[in-house]
Amino acid sequence: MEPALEINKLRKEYKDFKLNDISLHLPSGYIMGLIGPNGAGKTTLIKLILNMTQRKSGEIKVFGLDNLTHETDIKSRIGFVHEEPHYYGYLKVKEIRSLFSRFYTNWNNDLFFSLCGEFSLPLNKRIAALSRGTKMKLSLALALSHDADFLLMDEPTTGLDPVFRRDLLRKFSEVIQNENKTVLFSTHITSDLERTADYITYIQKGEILFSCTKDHLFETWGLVKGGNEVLNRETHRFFKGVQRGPYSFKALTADKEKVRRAFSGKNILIDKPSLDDIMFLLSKGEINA
Amino acid sequence: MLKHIRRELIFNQTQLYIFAGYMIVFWIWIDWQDIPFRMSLLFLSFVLPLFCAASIQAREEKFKAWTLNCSLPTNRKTLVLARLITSWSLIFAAFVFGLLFSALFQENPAFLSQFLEPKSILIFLLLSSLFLAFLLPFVIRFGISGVIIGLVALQVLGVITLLLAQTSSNKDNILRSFLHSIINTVKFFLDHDPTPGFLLLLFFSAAAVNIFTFKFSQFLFARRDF
Amino acid sequence: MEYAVEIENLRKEFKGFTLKDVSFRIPKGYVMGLIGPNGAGKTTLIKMIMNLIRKNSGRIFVFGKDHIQHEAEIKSQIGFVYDVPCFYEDLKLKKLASAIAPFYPKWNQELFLKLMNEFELPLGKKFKKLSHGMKMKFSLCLALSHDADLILMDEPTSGLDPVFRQELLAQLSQIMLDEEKTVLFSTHITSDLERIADYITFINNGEILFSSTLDDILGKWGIIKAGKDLLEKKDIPGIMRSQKTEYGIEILTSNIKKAQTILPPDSITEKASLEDIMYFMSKGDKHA
Amino acid sequence: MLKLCWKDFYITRLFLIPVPFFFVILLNTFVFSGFLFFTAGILLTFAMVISIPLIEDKYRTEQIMLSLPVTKQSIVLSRYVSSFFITGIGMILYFVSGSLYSSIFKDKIVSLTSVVSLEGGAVFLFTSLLLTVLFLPLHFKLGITKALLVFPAFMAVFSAVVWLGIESTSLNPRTLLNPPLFIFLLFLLFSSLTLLSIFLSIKAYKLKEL
Repeated sequence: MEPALEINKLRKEYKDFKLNDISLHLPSGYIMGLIGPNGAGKTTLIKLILNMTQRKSGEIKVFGLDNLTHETDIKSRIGFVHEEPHYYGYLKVKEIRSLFSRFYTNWNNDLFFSLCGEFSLPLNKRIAALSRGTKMKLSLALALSHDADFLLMDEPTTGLDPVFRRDLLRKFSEVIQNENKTVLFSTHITSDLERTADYITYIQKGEILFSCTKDHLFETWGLVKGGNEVLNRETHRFFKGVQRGPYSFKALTADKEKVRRAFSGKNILIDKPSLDDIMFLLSKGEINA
Repeated sequence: MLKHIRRELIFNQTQLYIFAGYMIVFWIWIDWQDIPFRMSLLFLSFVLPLFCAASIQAREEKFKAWTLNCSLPTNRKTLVLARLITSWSLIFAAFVFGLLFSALFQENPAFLSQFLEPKSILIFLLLSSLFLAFLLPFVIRFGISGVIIGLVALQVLGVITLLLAQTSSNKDNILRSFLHSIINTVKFFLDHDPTPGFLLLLFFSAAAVNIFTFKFSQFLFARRDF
Repeated sequence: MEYAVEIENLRKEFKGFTLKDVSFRIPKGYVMGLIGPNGAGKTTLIKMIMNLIRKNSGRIFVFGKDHIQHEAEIKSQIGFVYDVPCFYEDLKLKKLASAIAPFYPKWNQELFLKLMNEFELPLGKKFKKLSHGMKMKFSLCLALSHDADLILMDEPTSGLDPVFRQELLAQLSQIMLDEEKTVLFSTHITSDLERIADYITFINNGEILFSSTLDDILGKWGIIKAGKDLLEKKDIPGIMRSQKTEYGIEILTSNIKKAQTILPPDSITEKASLEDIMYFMSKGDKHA
Repeated sequence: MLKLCWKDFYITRLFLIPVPFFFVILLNTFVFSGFLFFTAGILLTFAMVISIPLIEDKYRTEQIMLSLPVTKQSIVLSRYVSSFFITGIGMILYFVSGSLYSSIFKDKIVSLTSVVSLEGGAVFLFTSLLLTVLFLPLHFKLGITKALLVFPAFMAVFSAVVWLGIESTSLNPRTLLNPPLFIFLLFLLFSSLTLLSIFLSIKAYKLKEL
């Protein structure tokens, strides 16, 4: 089966920000979470996949098809959900359905209506009157009804309450299990990622620092704690980010076995990092200056 | 209260530049078309309140800034009062600007002298207060889109009355008499000789209208949820 | 115990939603988190304290004074951060600040400038050019620069990345060192609450379900996973909600210790995180 | 691409009744001079044409449209097609209001025959199409709100250049006016301008940061 998404050496330049040589691989049938600080390029990456903005160089393949030459075929198999779904506010829910159904060849009406039932979407209500959560459910229903094999979502869970998020994420994993679909979603809420994502990609200042499965991440990466005396010039090599307190330090390493061996004598503690720690140390910790 | 006016002026400063631009174009148009004095007085007393009430409110509505204004340490009464005072200060600034402009560029001096007569100033004051009394509460209640729809509706109504007045051949139909009655009252005010009693009457009626505007707008503004 | 904000059976009717007799108190010098599903009334509540939305009935006292009679005086001691930015977007930051500053008697310009460069906010930049996070920082700067005793925040952390959120919460806890300040903030991200809030109030479609300290909730509340028949046989002390799952039944109880004493050995009990509590309180079926 | 034109029609089908009514009524307020009637007709048609991009901008639906299986190129082309279609409707309404005027007022105020005639109609069509063709590249480059601010200035410069062109070449407009040559020249000029404008719009829209 072709990988759902393959990006190699993607470059894009803005005045004050550069996306340089992004390479990413997402096999189909999995959920990938995209995290990173505000303005790191998550939204830009999603827009480039949908060819909404012009890239400088690089290649993006979706289901093995290049997204410049086969743009319409790819887009008919992608379900896009925006952070703040904007539709024509004055249209009713059933009218947006008839608008969308005209564009997709494999539109499935009864699936849409069954999803509306399941999500309790009011068919005759104007979209502007819907709450944020309901709009999110609507865009999900629209995406699933044209049986998109690849769900692309830009911060779908922002501003939604935890209960709603839990249902939404369970819906994602349901979608994955029975129909072998792929999901790529960017988010700021790390607990969502830890609960549902199979792959996690961390992007910062336009560069991908790591992109691997969640288990691999938590197996190999380690949060190292110890006294400051352990640190010296040479030890910085092992760490991706160090936060030095008055007496002790907290550091992040991508290979805890190596650190365990290198620091075998000294009293250091290595345990499983949470995504918050990883993000904090990667962006705020001083790298081996 | 001064800090309120300063706040309104700072928040709407871009609007003030556009306002100045309009005023210059307006006075050039008056001078170029040499519109008679009375007509220009009428236009002025309609255009200025419309601009003040509508444009400041439109900006507040566009940026949903009333949550900011109402969260500041003040109550809604002072907010409405500040809006009224700012509108009036803008109207007088434009009026004075008009005088200066016509003094410099207007050919016939009679135009300027007519303007400076107390009677015409007070009539302008009364007319502007009447228009403001209609516009400020209307804008607070229905918002800027309400005003636009209202103006378009007035336009359409005007055309329909024009059409009806034309087609119904007999001269004394109700529409035409209604239009004439309005024109006569305005003429009556303009022609009336400037006795002190008349001037006082004008002044106090203008003051009464403004108090009504303040009370009514404050009543409407207090009832709104943001 | 002195209270910064006291709300007594507040009532407000909208077309599709009513805030029914809400009463709770925010102790002075503490941080209270306000959680609840979307559309539960969090924003309405905060706006009613600021008198942006008029109440149908009920009373609100801020610093012991009625919030309508002493509206101006109270508001000069309140800092506000709304989730939807309400500033004139085409103005520069320093212009916005200079228009607002005279309204606050205790406005401190040096503190404002210090905060602005600590948050790396350029004074000459227009508001609309700021990113979502920076807009939030700017409203926080304004709220903190006039020595406000009560800070109301409506979902300040939504849409911010985790690192930035930690910074914001660190800034907040630094403010809390001074005993006088009180903070009420609504959020959807329960991990932020667990990190900084002292009190938690849970509101669900217009009703306060509970309002107590964080340790009390995390300490006393718990989830019992047991066989289907447990519910019929015994009544569980402090039972709040229960939910049938394919393995059996899950019960949320507000008194886990007492419940444990009467449980059969095969049942499992766990600590309840805020998210679980929210999940059960809105989805589970009611008891008592 | 035709689906997108259908979309434009679908989202504005609610206004199909009120808009023509207002068009005819408002146009009749400018009856006291033929030239004013003509320009009012042009401006109202132009307003109808830009109403769809304004709706798209107000509801910020650009991203959702691009997530549909369409390319940026087809969006630009469909915008041109629906704009030309709407201009056609505008012309019909222009003729309707002209005939409505003459039937009610029976040319009491001023006779509009000079403007509401076959050749007047051709000039009306040409000018409003020209207006659209000039506006759309600006719209795709700057977005509708900025384009509307810049457009009046742009039009002033454009008409000045055209005016100077006609003056300097001392071409006597009479000779230009014998119909077959004039029509052919007009058509040639217009189609090349449209192709250039389409090319510019596509290029601009591709580079546009959404």
